[in-house]
Amino acid sequence: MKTQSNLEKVLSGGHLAVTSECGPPRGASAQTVVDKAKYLEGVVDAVNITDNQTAVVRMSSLAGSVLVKQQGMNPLLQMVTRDRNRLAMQADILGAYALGIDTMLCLSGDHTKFGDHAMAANVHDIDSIQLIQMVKGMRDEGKFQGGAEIKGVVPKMYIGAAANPFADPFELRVMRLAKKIAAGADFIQTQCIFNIEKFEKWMEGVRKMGLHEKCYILAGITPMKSVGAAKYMKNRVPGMDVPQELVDRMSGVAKEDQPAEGIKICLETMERLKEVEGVAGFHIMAIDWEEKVEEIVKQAGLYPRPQV
Amino acid sequence: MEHFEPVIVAFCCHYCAYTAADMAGSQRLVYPANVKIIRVPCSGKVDSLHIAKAFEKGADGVYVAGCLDGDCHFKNGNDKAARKVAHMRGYLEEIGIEPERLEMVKMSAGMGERFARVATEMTEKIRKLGPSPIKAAAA
Amino acid sequence: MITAERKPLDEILSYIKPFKRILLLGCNECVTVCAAGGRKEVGVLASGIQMSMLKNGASIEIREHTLERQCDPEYVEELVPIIDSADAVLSMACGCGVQQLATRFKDKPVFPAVNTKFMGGSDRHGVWTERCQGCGDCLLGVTGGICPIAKCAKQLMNGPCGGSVSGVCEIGDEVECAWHLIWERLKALGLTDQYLEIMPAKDWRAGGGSGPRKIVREDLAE
Amino acid sequence: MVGAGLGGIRTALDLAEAEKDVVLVDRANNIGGLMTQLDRTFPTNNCDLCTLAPNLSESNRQEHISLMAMTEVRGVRGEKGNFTVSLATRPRYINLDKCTGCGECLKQFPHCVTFTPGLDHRAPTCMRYPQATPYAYAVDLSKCDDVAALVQCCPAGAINPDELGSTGDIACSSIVLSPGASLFDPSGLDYLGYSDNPDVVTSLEYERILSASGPTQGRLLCPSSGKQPKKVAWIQCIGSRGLQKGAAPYCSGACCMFALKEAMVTKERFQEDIETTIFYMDMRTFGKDYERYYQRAKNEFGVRFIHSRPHSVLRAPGAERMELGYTTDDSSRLLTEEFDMVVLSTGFRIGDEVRELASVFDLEINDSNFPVNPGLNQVETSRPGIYVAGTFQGPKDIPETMVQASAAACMAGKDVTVPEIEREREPALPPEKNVVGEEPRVGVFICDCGENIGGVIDVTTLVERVSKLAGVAVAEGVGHGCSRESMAHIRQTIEEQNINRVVIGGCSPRTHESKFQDLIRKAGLNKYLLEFANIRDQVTWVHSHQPVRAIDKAEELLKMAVGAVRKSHPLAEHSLPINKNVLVVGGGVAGMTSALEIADQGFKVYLVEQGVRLGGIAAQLHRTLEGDDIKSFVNDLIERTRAHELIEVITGGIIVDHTGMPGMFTTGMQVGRQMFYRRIEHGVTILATGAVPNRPDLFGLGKSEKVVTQLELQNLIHEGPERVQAWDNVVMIQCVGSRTEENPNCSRICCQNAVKNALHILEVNPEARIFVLYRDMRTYGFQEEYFQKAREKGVIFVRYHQDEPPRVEISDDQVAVTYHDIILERRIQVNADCVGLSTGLVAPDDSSEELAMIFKLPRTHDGYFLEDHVKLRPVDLPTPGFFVAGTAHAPKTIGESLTQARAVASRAMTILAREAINLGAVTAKVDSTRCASCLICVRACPFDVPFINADGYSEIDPARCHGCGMCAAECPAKAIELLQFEDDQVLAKIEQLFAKAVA
Repeated sequence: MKTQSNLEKVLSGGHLAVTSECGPPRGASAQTVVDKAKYLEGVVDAVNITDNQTAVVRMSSLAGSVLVKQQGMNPLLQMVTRDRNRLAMQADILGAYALGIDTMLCLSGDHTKFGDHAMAANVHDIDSIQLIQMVKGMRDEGKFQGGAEIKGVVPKMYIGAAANPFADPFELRVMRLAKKIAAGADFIQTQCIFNIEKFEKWMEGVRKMGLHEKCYILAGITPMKSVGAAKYMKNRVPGMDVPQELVDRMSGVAKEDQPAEGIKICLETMERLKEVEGVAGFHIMAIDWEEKVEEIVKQAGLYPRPQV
Repeated sequence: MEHFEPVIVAFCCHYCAYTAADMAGSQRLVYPANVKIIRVPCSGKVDSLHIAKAFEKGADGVYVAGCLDGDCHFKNGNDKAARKVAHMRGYLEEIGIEPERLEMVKMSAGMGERFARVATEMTEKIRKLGPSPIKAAAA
Repeated sequence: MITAERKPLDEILSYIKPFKRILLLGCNECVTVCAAGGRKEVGVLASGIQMSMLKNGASIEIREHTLERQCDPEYVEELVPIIDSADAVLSMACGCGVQQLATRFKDKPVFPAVNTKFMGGSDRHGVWTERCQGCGDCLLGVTGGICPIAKCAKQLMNGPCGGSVSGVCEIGDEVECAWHLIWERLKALGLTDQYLEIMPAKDWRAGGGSGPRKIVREDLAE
Repeated sequence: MVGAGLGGIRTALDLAEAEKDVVLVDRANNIGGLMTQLDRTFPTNNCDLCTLAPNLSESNRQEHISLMAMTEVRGVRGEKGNFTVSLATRPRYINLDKCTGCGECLKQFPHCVTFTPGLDHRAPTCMRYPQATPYAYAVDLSKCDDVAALVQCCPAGAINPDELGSTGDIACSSIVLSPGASLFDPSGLDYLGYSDNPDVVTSLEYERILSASGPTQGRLLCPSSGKQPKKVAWIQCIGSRGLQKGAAPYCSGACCMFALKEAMVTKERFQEDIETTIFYMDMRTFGKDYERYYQRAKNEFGVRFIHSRPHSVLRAPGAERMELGYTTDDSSRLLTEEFDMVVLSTGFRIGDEVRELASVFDLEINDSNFPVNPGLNQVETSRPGIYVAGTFQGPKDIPETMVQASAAACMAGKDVTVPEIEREREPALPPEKNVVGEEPRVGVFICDCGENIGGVIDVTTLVERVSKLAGVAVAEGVGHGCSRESMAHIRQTIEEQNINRVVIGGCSPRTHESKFQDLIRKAGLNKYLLEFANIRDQVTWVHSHQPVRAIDKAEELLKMAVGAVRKSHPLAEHSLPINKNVLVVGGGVAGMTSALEIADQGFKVYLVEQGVRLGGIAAQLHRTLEGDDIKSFVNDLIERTRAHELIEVITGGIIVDHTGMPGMFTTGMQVGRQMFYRRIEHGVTILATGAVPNRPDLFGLGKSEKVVTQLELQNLIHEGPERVQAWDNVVMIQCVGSRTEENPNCSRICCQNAVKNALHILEVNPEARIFVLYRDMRTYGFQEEYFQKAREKGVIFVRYHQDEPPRVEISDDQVAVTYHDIILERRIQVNADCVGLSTGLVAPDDSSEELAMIFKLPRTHDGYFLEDHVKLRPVDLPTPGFFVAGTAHAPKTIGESLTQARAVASRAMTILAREAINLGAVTAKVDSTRCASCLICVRACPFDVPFINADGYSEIDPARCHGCGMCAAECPAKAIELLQFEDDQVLAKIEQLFAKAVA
């Protein structure tokens, strides 16, 4: 075992892992975090705490993670390279580990253009792959990125990275995963999967390079609340691939039945993905619909979560 | 100003608009005397600087008149002129001069009637707008 | 070359408000090439300033002049005979030129009339795009001749983010995904293996991270 | 030159520019012919006259052309080289020297005054020499009941009711006839209802309805209801192809394109609001790129095509729409469809007046009253020294008219053998005074133009006001400034008062600038020290209701002109000395003919042929459709070319490089097997590089000796008649490798080739059954009569669709052709003894591509050289000094190639006759000390003229600059000035306009 991370234990134990996420509030209320996290208690193996998601200012992911940790749950600290330079990020990693956080996800982050501070500088001192490298260097070599040695306790982070099989150029997507793994990613959370065929095609490439044996791949899942949400994801979110059939299927049912249909689609997707070699678990992103995660996990037969 | 007679400069291309003006003449089409023509070989020859200077010196209105779309004798001078006019309208607004005081119009050589109509409409429009802010301040 | 764009007229006017006589100074280098600060723009701006003054019943004396290059001291020296005919200088050169003037004429107020934008080139008539950020440590040799620092909105050095769709960057359809271009180019050149190499975190010191940069050619510098 | 339509003008101008004197005679009041009535012309759908106008050299025109309008030919005596022609001129009752075209008489006596400066909304004004030539009215005294009042109304005193007209003889060396054809009158065809149904119009009438200056001011309205039609039908071949009562036997050649253009322009303007349908027999879009035009009409514009000849156009009493009855190929059922307007595509006819003209000249005419030409030279007639061009020679469209007009000029010019009588030239121009550095002394001369100006403003007051302006030395009123007396006075004033800048306050510089430029030049001033203030067209004509404001505006315009002229400076017109040698590339019939025509006029010609033999494709041909013997013709041509002392034939020569400017080119070539490099200096380049027979891999070509091309078939007929005699069945397939997706154009020659070979086969073997499988039979002009003859002789013509082509199956020595018979609606198989494929011509891809690169000439998408203007300058290439002849331009017959070769010779003569080329002075000029080499001018120029030179600065070649000034307007360094329109001149106008009145 590289770390003390619960997620690592679940994955290395051969279980299908389940993670989900919790977006911190746009205010300083600890209770909001706690309330949201409660929905996920006992349902997932780790809770992603997003880092100024979509470039909108929120409570810091480090603080959010600590609040979740205080609830006895396993936070998964997200960190984007957009907002801080390598000094700040390393400082936060040390702090996070000191506060009991042992799992993180390394991202480059959405461009500030999309957020509430479009005028802010995009720092990008390093990119996500370099962040992975940096976290791994801290953990495995006990060194800061600048080369100096870490004094005393070394942060042993279980390192995650993101992958989007649906972005272009498609042929580069497997190679980019390989690069992330080479940089030190232990597990991967993918972009929401709606186009299963394309995902399977990507996994084929992943298996061809043997990447599924070098790291754990958690398939991203998002239940659609309504046909509007489906259309929004299809047309507005860059790098999201929602096939027209799904939009049609959603619009084919009455408005009040759409949430149920969304969950149904989500479960069907999970069933199919379980069959895909190399899928090591699920990352359920129920945006503003955290209360449904439990139902999904249960109906997907992934409950109860293993105690490791 | 009790009786305001605007002064309007019309940059007219030789091949179409200037010829249309001659046509208006030979058909004795009446239009206001406020419009003064400066002949250029092509509307694409009109320089942003010439437009600026016309306003600076006291023009109440300026228009550039070129050939109809696709009919420029020099291929695309009228399109270039239209872009320049659009650009200069933005600049006039920045300065604090109503952009409507500057126009791009297109006509063929035979459109004497259109020439007269444009001259009349432009004069009426500028008359309603009143003297250019530059002239107004000097008065 | 360096590109620039004229500042809003109001900002320019706010700088020169206290002065009666202005030297409006163009530059015949980059800013001429990008149609921001050559003789023509000097004339158009002078006219615009004058109009702004006349509109308020005032007027201003503007002397128009254009130097071959404002960023070199010898050219700037040309101004010595005329500099005192003006109370202030309004420069249409890039920041380099403005600073050269300020350095040479210590007691003369100098103001910029343009915003210096970026190092780039023209794509076509009337369109200029950014090509280089002067990072001081050129990595074009391994990115197929396309710069991810200048052309990727996130300056990613190891490939496209998840927002790249059909060759277009997530920030908008006007912007091409730099990494898409790099990848296509590497493929065309048969250099796709290069992509798999992880590019390590960049040393930004060469790019100005440690203060103003300087080049000294010891064989030339006295 | 009899007939001053477009073709006649071209002939006259060509001759005048070649320093030959021309008497241009026309029956009409003004010149221009039919084209002035057209709205727009195909294939550009633009009005194109203004493209032609700037190329006319005014001085040559004045010096060499005497125009006699309203004049008819009464008789002709003598022979080639020495004719005497009797002319009769009707009285105009207007003195041309005095008439200013003011229009007062028209206003007061509209019924008896005629003046039609082109009916079109653009043609009159685009015809800049000037709006109408002569720019004068004519009076019809028979309609006038108060002659005295009419005479009184003319402010210029130009009306003279006592004029008697005149008759007289002129001597000339040669005569060119281009009186034009008329259009068929469909009134007699009851079933079309033309005479009693107002919504049935001819194509020319439809053109007038579309035109902005037409009866409806350009609004497309049904004559009956005044409503915009929703459905318009065109019916083709009205009065042509022997299809109706009284119809001519020939094809009129231009109507298919005319209808296409009208339908397209209609669709362009009204799009979905209107439906256009063309009923046709064969779409004959055989001209250069015409097939693509047809495809555009069909595919892009949605024009509907129905292969049918409607049998009736009826309107039930009270019905809003007309009912058109027709049948289609695939059904024998009678169909009817409703239309709002029906346009009859009426063809060309020789009118009675023109037929009389032919008899006056004692020309032999054919059954259709067109002059007979004795051999392959289309512009020759039965009478030596008399030439024809245009639709009088045969039905044709504008480009072919222009080609023939130039060819006729070539022939006519050669006959001018009489040593030129020393012209009473005006005394040589005085040297130009050096005005640089002198204080401007401006002379302002203000016309009253009779009442035109003087009737609205007081010229004396204006003169007084203007005389106070800075720099004005003299200001005077000059009455009619352009009258002889006033011109003399102005000249004298300039000389005596030491005037160094001139302002004319009068009419439009568009019409009068060159006249006054010449005047001040004669007074010793540079032409460009002149400004015009157009106080007539822009002031008195349009502000007559506000005389006070009018005089103020006139003063302002004069102030602006004075301000600008003070900044003017002498400009040099660019001119280049001309090297009088000619390079002809290509030794086929076109190249040899051009070479001979030019060499016969005394110029050295280098004829470069890349192969080893002269003769081109024609050397493989035997006879023309009309029966002329090509073999002996070509042999004779080769012999004469080889023997000519001024022609140097270079065979085995491959052009490798080329530099220079028009009038002084240098071309390098490698010659012979040794590839010896040789350089030739020349002033004119003629491309006659030809086309090559196409050999597509279709219908089993090359797989059986029974499947041959038409070219091979022709050889078989002439060289192996015994084989032909054994044939039972012959199948010909048209459009093989032409009109396809890969090669969309029509090869033009194949239909008549098939007809020719079919007739020749029948001569040898009258029993042979011949099937011609075709898509559209394009036997245009008189070829139609041979098509008719072939049908009469039993040749079976079967139409096939492009998407259902015939099939050729080869087994052992059997060849079977299967085709779908549209009318019988079944498949038919023929065992053919010979299959003749009409494979047409294609551009020689590699060599023409290379030449295009070396000479920097554009080509069409299918590789033919692209002329400067497809309509009006069909043999001039875009680079001045370059011309194209023969099939290098597009596929064509031998006769047509020869005509083009002569046209090229004529165009070349216009350059060779001069000592230098004048390029004018209005060009852009770069100040290299200011240039930032930014490339903005390079990118802005619509003609790709500026370039960054070896010194690193922009350079603009005045010889190529068109003078638009776009570069000057965009130059960010203010390094470019457009001469005569310089910034300080424009700014001076602005300054002066707003300058406070002098206290």
